[in-house]
Amino acid sequence: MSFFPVGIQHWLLLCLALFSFGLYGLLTRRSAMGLLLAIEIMVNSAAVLVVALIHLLHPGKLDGQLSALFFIALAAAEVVLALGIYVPLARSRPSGDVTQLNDLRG
Amino acid sequence: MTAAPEMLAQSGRLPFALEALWLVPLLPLAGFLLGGLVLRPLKLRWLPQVAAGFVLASLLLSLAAVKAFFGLFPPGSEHPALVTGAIDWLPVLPGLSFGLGTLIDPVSLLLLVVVCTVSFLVHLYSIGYMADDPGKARYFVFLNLFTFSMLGLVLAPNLLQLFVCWELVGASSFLLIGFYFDKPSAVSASKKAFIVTRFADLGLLLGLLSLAWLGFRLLPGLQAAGAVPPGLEAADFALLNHPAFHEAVLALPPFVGLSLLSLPLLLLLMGAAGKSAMFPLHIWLPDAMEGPTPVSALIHAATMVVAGIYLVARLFPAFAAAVTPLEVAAFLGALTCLFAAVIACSQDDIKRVLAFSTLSQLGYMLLALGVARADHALGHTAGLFHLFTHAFFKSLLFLGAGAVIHAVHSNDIWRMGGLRKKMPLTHISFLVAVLAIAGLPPLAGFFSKDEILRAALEGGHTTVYGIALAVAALTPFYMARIYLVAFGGTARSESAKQAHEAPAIMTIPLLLLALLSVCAGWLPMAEYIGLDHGHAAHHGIHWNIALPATAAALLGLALAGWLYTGDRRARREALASLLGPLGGVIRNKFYIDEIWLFFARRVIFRGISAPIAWFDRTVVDGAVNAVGWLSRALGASLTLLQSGQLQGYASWMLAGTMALVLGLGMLLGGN
Amino acid sequence: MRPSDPFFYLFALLALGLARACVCSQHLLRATLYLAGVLFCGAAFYVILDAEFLAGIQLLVYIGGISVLLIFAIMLTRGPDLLKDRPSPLRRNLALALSLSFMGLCSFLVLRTDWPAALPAEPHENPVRDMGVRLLNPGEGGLLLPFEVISVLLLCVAIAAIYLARPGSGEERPLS
Amino acid sequence: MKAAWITTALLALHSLSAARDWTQPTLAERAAEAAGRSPWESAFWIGLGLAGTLAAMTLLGLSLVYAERKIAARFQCRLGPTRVGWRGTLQTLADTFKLISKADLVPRDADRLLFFTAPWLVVSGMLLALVNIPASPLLFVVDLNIGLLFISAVGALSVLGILLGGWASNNKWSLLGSMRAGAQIISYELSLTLSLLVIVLFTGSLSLGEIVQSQQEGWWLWRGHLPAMVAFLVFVIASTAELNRTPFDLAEGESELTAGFHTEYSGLRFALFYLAEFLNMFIAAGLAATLFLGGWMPLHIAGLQTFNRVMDFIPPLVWFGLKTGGLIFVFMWLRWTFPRLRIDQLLKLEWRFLLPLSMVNLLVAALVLLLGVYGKGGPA
Repeated sequence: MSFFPVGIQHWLLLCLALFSFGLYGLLTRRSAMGLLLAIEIMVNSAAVLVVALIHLLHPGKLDGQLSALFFIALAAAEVVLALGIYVPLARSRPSGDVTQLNDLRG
Repeated sequence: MTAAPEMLAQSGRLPFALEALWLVPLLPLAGFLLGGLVLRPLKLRWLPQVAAGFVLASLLLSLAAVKAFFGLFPPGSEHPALVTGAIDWLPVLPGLSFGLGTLIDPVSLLLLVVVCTVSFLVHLYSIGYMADDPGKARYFVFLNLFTFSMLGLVLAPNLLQLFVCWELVGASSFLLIGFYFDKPSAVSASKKAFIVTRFADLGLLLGLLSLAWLGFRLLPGLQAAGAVPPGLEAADFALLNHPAFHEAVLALPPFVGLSLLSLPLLLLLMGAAGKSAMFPLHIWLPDAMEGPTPVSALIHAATMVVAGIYLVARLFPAFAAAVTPLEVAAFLGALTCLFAAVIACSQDDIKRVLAFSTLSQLGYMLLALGVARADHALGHTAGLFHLFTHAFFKSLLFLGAGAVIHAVHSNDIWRMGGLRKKMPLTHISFLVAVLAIAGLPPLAGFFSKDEILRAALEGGHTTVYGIALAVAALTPFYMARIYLVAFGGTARSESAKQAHEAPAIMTIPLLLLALLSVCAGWLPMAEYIGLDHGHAAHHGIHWNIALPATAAALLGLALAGWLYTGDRRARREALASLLGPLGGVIRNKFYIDEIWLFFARRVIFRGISAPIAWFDRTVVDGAVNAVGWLSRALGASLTLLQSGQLQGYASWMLAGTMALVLGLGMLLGGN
Repeated sequence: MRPSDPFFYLFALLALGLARACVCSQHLLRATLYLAGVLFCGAAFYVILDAEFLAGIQLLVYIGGISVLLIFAIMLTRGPDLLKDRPSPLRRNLALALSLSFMGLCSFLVLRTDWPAALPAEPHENPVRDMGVRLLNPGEGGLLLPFEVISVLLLCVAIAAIYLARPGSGEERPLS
Repeated sequence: MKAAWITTALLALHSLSAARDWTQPTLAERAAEAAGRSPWESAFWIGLGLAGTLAAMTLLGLSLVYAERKIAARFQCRLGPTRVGWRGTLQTLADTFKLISKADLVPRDADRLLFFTAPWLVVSGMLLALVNIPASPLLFVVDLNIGLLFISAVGALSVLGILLGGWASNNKWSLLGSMRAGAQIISYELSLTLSLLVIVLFTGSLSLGEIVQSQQEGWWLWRGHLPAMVAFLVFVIASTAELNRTPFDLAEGESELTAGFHTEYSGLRFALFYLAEFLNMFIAAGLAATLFLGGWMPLHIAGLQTFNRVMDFIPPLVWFGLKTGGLIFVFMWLRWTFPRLRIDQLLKLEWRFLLPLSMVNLLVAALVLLLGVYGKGGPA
């Protein structure tokens, strides 16, 4: 695999790397907001991946862009809901630390 | 059964009253739902009137149906059985389904009229009787439920609908017997009635299942041979009563010495005996008198208890084809009728006397059915005729007793007396009923009893005839006894002295019933119900039957007059000493209750139930508990995984996904 | 080499650097800024992939909407202890191992797959218009149903968010 | 290279000429076209675009600040700046030098990274928007096919900048100011976008070049009937709010919050915020002119042939300048005339009035489009 021209594998690796960074953030962050940021990176990388794959495998086909549109809408919905949960949670708890939120421990 | 009525039914050109007969049971159901779900929660005071109104609508509709039916098929001619309003209710298998609908034939119409009339009059009477009761609303709601169930039972075109309504009737009877649920005796009486009838219903269920099974297996063959009309279902009465079906069943090899037709019918008879309180399953009926008196009049005299008789009458062609069950029925009927009449002579509780009298009369009816045969079906007509007339005078007796109890606040006839003057209307109607049940001409009881005796004699059942004649003497005796003690003489208690006539809402039903008790016997019943028209067509008084019967009745009356007019304590004690220990046995109702109790305690509880319970508690529960313990232990060890840490879960999920990918790759890929 | 290829590497490096900064920064607000940078790079990727409309939407929704919302939320709820979000070394190493192995596994799969050649291009005179037509087309290949579903979802989310964040839903009764 | 210079001079002249030729390529297109021939020419066109934009930015900043001061003064029966330059025209330039030479203060506990980034974020957002505004067929840097969407999108960068700047200042007035500004901008963004959508609906395109060309037959303000007029009104109100200008200037109400989110800023960074504010106003006015008033199209009235010919002689750049200037004057007029709203009134106005209005308006516009009743009569 060479640097040029940029092909499917380059895009896939880029998105994978971004996703893995998000994953790392998801696993390390203690604050709920930080988690949300990491998740946003992951969702975004997935959306880019879909667009890139469709674009490179079938140029001009709009399905990739359309699904990315839905991704974006879903991500927006998810963030709004997450914040809707997070804001009252942060008000009722001393901190937004997710490691302290273990009420569901068995 | 000719093709014409079926075509009539299919073309939908039947009169409205017959087409819409399904409304008859559904109206009380509507009353039940409306009352129970709307009016009672809202505490509306006119609930009883509404309940009675629904039943009145049913009554009018069923009278219209009778008129329409006999307008189409005049009395004396062939009477087909129509089924209207049929819907497919329970499709079990291809070829096995059960429908709902209304069966219209003379027998069901007779029961329809009886149930609606008595139910309506009881509703009316109850408005006065229950006026001050706090549970009035509940009472009327249950009463409507009962009426619905009974009408559904009567109109059932197949065994399954009959069974469902049969159980509903039992349930509403249970509810009404236990109406005064703060009274321990009422509660235990309701439980007793329910358990005993349930026990008998087991027989009914088994009979139903075996008949339906036979029907299911034989129906395709019969239909292929063109022996039965198309469109029949496995449990339809039209099939079960069809001669081709009987032939096919009787062709099967017998089981334990009984034909495959007799066996299920005997089981059905067991159910019928339970519901109609035949010996030895009669023990619940006297106790059921714990319910309000109008309930006793409606359920435990006129309608529900005749369900057993109705069942036998409904399946009479099948019974007649099998013969053995009819012999059993005749024996059972004769035994019960004599046995109950004897006990009735010794009881002091007015309602109990009436209850045993009911038993005795039910036995009479069963006896009548039992002596009938396919070629000599007079007993069938006679039994139903007696059912018809008995419904009126027995409910009249109960309602009259209710009025008396209402006035005196006691059931004991020895605390009454002298009510003749204080309650004139009640007295007149009660007297009419006593004479009617005694079988004096020209009252209703005379004609129906006459028919029964004739059926027994002409059928060649001399023993049965003898017993019936004896009972014909006993019945007037104990009825006159309670009449004389309660109404004659002088008041024997404070409350009896202050007794006064019941309000008009209660006396009007009494008078109406009295009228019916007089007139009901004048119907040429054979022309309406008779199965063999050539034989029983001549209606009238048969002197060879009527004279001995009337003589027996007069004898009973005279004996009662001799013993109970004025102060006749000495004569009674002399008679008691003459009877010796037998008197005690009779007084204690032949110890049947005690025998049952012994049987239940010693045999069932100790011998069967206790080991089963032990097995259940140790082995079955132990296994279940072990499973529970195991899964709890497993769960407890697994909860360690559930840390409540979001990221912990995420890590596990990720690791799991990767393991899956790797595993699948190794499994599938290889290259 | 296509003219867009250098831009790919430029923005890829930028995006990775910003993503790393975003997940490692101890400072949440800065992390949000970095996130906005990553998302901006995402928009650039879309432009490189001939999806200008998507790039615009990305900017509008992610940077104009989501980032601003996140910043608001952080500002509204800043707890003193979490301004510095410093995970323990164990946690860091574990996460690193997991995400690295994930990345390794997936990269391995990506590299050993024979990716098919591109199919002939479908020309579009006006891709935005075509997308709009696809979105509102109930017939074959149309996405009207998902579009409606996502509209309803967004409506539900809006209502839910208002309900959850309503004054009095969090303060008076703690969630525990 | 020489040829390029000559072309530039000709172009400058040409842009002032009266030719109505909208087949002229934009600067970006010229660059792309030249890329095949010689990279240098391409680089020249790109450089020209960048330099032109920056120059325009500076020039606009200077002149708009001057205009604001003069107009404010006139509204308040004063003279405004008079000393520096002719009638005080160079006053802003002098002020700029003063600002640049001032001490650059950073609060002690400020988040320095965010503090330094914020103004640049705001200005870069403005810059990105500015290149999309078609000032004349020739002075049009880039005609994106998602132009309108792009302008709304990069507007978000300035919100981000304002929020971060307010927060990074570590000052409660700044924080409050930035929160207010953020809330306000996000809220009004909704009705602003919805009013833009009306024109998108009519044109069927997001490209600003196409939008201008579509108004050959008549300005959308007239051709779009009632929905376009309502949209125009909503656009003006909402962009006033977006600009944080009176009567919606709660975010920097000096009597309440000192100076809002840029209280702690000084020197060059303050100048950037200040510049961005005026640029933003220009962009809003330019956008309104482009969308509703025909952009650089001359004013035509149907049937008056002679009048139309005369109008054609006025160069497109002048038309654009006149329309934009008029709208800018309206913004300034509003600012110095109306009192400030309360925060609840502000939010109520948006959520209870403007937003439903614009939603209904969009539906009405769709109806108008479906019935095909637009496009008749009015000035063209």
